[in-house]
Amino acid sequence: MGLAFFVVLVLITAVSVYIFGAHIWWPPHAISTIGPSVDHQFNLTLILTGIIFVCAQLGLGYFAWKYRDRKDGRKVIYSHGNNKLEAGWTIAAAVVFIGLNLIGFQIWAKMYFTPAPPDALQIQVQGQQFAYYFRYPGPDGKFGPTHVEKVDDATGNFFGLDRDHDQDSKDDIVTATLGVPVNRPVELILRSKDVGHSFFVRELRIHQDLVPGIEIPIHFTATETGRFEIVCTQLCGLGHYKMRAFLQVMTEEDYQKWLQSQMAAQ
Amino acid sequence: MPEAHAETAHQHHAPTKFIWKYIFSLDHKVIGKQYYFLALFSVVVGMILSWLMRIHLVWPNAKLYGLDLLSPAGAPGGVMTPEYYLSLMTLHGTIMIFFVLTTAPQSGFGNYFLPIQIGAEDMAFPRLNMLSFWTTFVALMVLLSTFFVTDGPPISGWTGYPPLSAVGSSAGPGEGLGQTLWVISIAIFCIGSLLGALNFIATTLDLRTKGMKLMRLPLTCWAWFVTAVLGLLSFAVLFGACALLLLDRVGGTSFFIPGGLIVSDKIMPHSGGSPLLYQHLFWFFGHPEVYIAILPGMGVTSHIISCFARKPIFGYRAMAYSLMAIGFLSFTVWGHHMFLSGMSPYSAFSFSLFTMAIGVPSAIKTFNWLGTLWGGKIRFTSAMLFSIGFVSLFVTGGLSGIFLAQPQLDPMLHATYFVVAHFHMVMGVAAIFGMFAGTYFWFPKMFGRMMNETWGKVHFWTTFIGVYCVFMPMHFIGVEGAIRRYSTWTDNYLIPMIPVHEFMTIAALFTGAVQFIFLINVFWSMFKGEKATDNPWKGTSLEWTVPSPPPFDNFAGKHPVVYHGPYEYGVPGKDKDYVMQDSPEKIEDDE
Amino acid sequence: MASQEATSGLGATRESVWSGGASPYAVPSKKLGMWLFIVSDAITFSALLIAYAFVRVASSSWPLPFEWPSILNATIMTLILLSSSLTMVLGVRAAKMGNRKGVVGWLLATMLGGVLFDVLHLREWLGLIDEGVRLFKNPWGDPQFGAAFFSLTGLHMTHVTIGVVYLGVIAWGTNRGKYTSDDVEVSGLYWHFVDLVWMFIFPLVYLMSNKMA
Amino acid sequence: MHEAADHAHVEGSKRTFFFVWGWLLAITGLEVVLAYQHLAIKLMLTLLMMLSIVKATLIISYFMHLAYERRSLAWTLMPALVFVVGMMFIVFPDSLRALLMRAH
Ligand code: HEA
Ligand code: HEA
Ligand code: CUA
Ligand SMILES: [Cu+2]
Repeated sequence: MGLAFFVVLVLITAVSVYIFGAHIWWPPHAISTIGPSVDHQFNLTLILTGIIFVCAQLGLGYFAWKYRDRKDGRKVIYSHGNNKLEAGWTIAAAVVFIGLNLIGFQIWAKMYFTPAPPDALQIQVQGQQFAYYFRYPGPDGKFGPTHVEKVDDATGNFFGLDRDHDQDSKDDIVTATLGVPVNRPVELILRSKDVGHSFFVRELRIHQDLVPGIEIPIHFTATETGRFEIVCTQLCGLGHYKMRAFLQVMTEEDYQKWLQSQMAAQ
Repeated sequence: MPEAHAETAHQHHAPTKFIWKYIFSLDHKVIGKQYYFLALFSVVVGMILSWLMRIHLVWPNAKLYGLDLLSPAGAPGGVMTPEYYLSLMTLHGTIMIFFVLTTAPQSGFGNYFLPIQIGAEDMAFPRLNMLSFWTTFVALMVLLSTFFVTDGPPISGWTGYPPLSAVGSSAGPGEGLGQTLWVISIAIFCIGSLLGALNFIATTLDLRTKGMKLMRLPLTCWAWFVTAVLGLLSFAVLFGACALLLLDRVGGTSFFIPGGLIVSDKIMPHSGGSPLLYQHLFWFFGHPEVYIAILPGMGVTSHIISCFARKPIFGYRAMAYSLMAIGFLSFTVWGHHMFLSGMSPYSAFSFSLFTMAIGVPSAIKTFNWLGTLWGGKIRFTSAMLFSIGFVSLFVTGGLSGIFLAQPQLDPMLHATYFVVAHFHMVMGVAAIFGMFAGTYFWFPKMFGRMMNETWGKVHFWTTFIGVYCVFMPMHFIGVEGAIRRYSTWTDNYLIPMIPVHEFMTIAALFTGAVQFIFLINVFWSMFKGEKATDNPWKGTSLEWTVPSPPPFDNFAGKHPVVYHGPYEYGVPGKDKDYVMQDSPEKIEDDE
Repeated sequence: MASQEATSGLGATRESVWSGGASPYAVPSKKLGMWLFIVSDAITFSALLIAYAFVRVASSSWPLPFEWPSILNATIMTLILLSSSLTMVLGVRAAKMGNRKGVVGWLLATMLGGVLFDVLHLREWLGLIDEGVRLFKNPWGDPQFGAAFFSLTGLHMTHVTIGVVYLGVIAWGTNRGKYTSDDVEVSGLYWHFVDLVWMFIFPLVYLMSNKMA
Repeated sequence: MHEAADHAHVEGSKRTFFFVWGWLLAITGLEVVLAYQHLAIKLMLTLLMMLSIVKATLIISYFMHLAYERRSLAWTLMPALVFVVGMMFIVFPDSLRALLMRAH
């Protein structure tokens, strides 16, 4: 029975380590400036916990095997513990865990403590059951005010703009795809129309809930062009699973063209 | 022998009428079994729900004959709708967390064995004890009734986040009466748990028999005690949260609902609240709750590993203190569920540090379990197998917590199957393994008969391998970004993962099926098992000094006196390899 | 019964107090149980108070509607509740002295205080409802005001009402010799706790919302 | 069970109780007076809460007898309560966010 334990634990450990090590399933290539540092922290954590995982599982299996009762009259080691040893691994664990976290905090600080650079492109993101809409301020660089009572999905007024009266709203562009230029800082202002949603783009390593009632800013700079999925990760009702949109990262030129075409379509 | 209490001066003779003996019994042993069977019933329901979920995930168009009878709207013609998936998921999570993991390990085994292990004849408040069970029972009935109301069970998950859970039926199916009943059920459950918790605390503090110093308590008792403290302090907050959520739903208040929401084209008549407030209150309870689920399992595991390694637990004091440390820290970390919720990013800092700190007492426990096995003479009974399995699963699940605890990694992992994998490893199986271990270990005491060991071992190996097959792959696809709470996979990058889901579904069906080995073993052994002796495992704690099953007042009017710690196995220079706690013989090196 | 033996361990050393066989606190388990209940109930109230503070901090138009008569009314309610705590202690004292009549008398006085409190409170509620205050709106400002006001004072009023019934049962049982002084004392703990909670609700809900001249 | 046996421990004299009651009434009066001073809201809140904590301490110590019990009882209950209630204050940065980041 002890041997069986050892074998099973070795197998489980080996398979898990192999699958993680061989990157059979792996996060997609990161396309934001913050991405590589997140990946680095992830790998560091994976290696550290991986070592602990292997040692603990194999140790467990090995002990189960080695110290099985062989009915040979061997005496057990009568020990109530060893304070030095226990203090040792307590301190080791504390240093490893806390240290790991302190190393990583600067990434978090970069994501959330430092505000977006002043020249960042501002875009509003609205989540609603079960779609995203994006609003660009237009040439005047200003978002017009929103009016709850004007919101009407049927006419495409998702944000509740009053284009007839509000000067700032006149040139606002509302789209269903998030188009951004590459290599330019972007600040998203996240809001929700009804219940909680979330904004997650795997490739950006950016993930933030859309909270009803408040507007949450996040910022990123994409470093590669391409089309990426935005998914909703906050349970928002029966269509949660199909709530998604696309992020289109474009060259500056393409972006301007795209913006023009969207403006024309308003 | 002094009794530090007035209420256990209840009848010193057992009631004879069926209703008082088995239904409204005041005997902690009967109540313990009632809780145990309540949990067993719930876990079977929860498991069947998980089957349905797994089936829907990979075969969304599968026709399940008969399901439409249970739920004509949720499964028209036997084919589950996507929203019915969410209903199943909500009830699966709620049942498993509240009615399985908060009942059996604590209120079930705890009720049965805490008084016996500390040498008392009953809990401190038998009447309250009965009340807590029946309160819990009512809560379960209210929860299950959501299956039969017209709009079905709620779809907002076991966390029930508003505004989805607060704005009523316009937010989606199940958000009408179903969600209201859910809130009521949880509020009732809180009351039952609070009463139970204060009973456990008073019992542990007041009713220890002579010589049962705190540092001689079996680690199971320590675990139940710390768990009860967590329950007392955290369920009170959940109760408040439920009360406010209920008011938001039926009273028109807006504690958790901000202004200007438009749900299903209707402007909501609310303003001024914040969903974040609910999340704080919920997780203030929610995180201690997950330790409520696991601590009793840790206690049982320690108890059993020492017994079957035939040597003292390694570092008894460290084990007791680390339980307390985990309990204390569990109130300082709840924000790790909210890193990306819009919470102040500065709070995330402190929550994260404390969360990592919980790894330290957990590491102590893990190493001390290994230290206990080291140099032992391990007997592989079913109980021991499940305990060793517990350690393996706890390490696997705990280590994924180290990823999630870092806010900088949370953007990759939050709300993915990595989280689902994490909590099923620690809670869905490690804690359940604690219950299995407890069952195989204490069954002889509770029912006076042995369980079948061969089938126990078959059950262990199939379950152990099965759950690794179900939940290990969730880590892999989680890292790649598989989102939880999705009923179907329509995103481009999720579709290629479907084969993995198929594998997990098959593994889940298999693992679920082998649980029937366990269930049959339990019920068969109850009536047909081999008769058990008083001390079949050669254990040292007080439950092994009384007959199997114990008489009505446990010690037949006598009061044991305790001379030793609970884990005196393999004592050198003795003819038997263990010294019972109530044995007056001297041991060198005794604490 | 043996219960005196447990409580007589007063002079014992710390070691023996905690080493089993007696209550380490030298109080009956019931009393410990009530204390534990109070701790958890206090946490429920705290959660509600925190929720109130949360929505108030998040609000930019919190009304300050209470005129002097309302404040006076609440002050009188406070005085009544405090005085009922005094009669309660005297009741417990009488119980300890074995004065059964005294217990019943003091408990009835306490209950009277509780009823008076409820009556004044309900009158105030009705007045506010008349003025158009609801759980979801009020004439003065942020609708959360009514929500916070009614839920906090409502939960407290429920506690007072339960307390009155509880004390009634204890008084009745004491009169018939069913209950001991311990039971009276335990019920007293509950009553004082209800009083104590009001010591926070009064300043937070009333005084902090008074209309300044 | 026997009432006569209880005589042994009647702690706290009537005088003490009346005295405490008097103080409680006085502090209540002080609070009301305070509420009508034109103070900054934060200062007002702090003062009122400090007075309330004094009142609570009086009630707990004398009316609820905690001062007469073994110290260990207070040490068991109060740190837990204070700790848990203290932890809840972490929610306030977020209520400020609800105010300052309100969607419009
Ligand atoms: C029994 C239940 C249980 C237990 C014990 C734990 C234990 C832990 N949990 Fe888990 N958790 C849940 C149940 C549980 N959790 C649930 C149910 C959820 C999801 C809820 C939902 O959203 O629905 C969740 C979610 C969850 C999250 C939120 C994820 C997200 O939504 O984004 C986080 C984040 O920090 C987290 C962290 C941790 C940590 C750090 C531990 C730690 O306690 C783990 C400690 C253990 C170890 C670290 C392993 C053993 C140690 C060693 C082997 C020694 C190592 C030695 C050296 C370093 C020298 N958990
Ligand atoms: C105790 C907790 C517990 C347990 C045991 C389980 C068991 C299982 N769970 Fe679940 N699960 C949760 C708690 C649990 N779960 C929670 C909290 C959620 C989140 C809900 C939400 O998002 O809101 C969740 C969500 C969840 C999901 C994700 C849903 C989603 O996000 O879309 C999935 C998907 O596969 C799943 C599957 C399973 C499977 C296949 C099993 C099992 O079939 C595995 C096999 C079963 C066993 C090994 C246990 C058998 C036990 C016994 C027979 C009894 C023993 C009893 C005694 C001794 C008294 N569960
Ligand atoms: Cu929107 Cu999920
Ligand atoms: Cu947690």
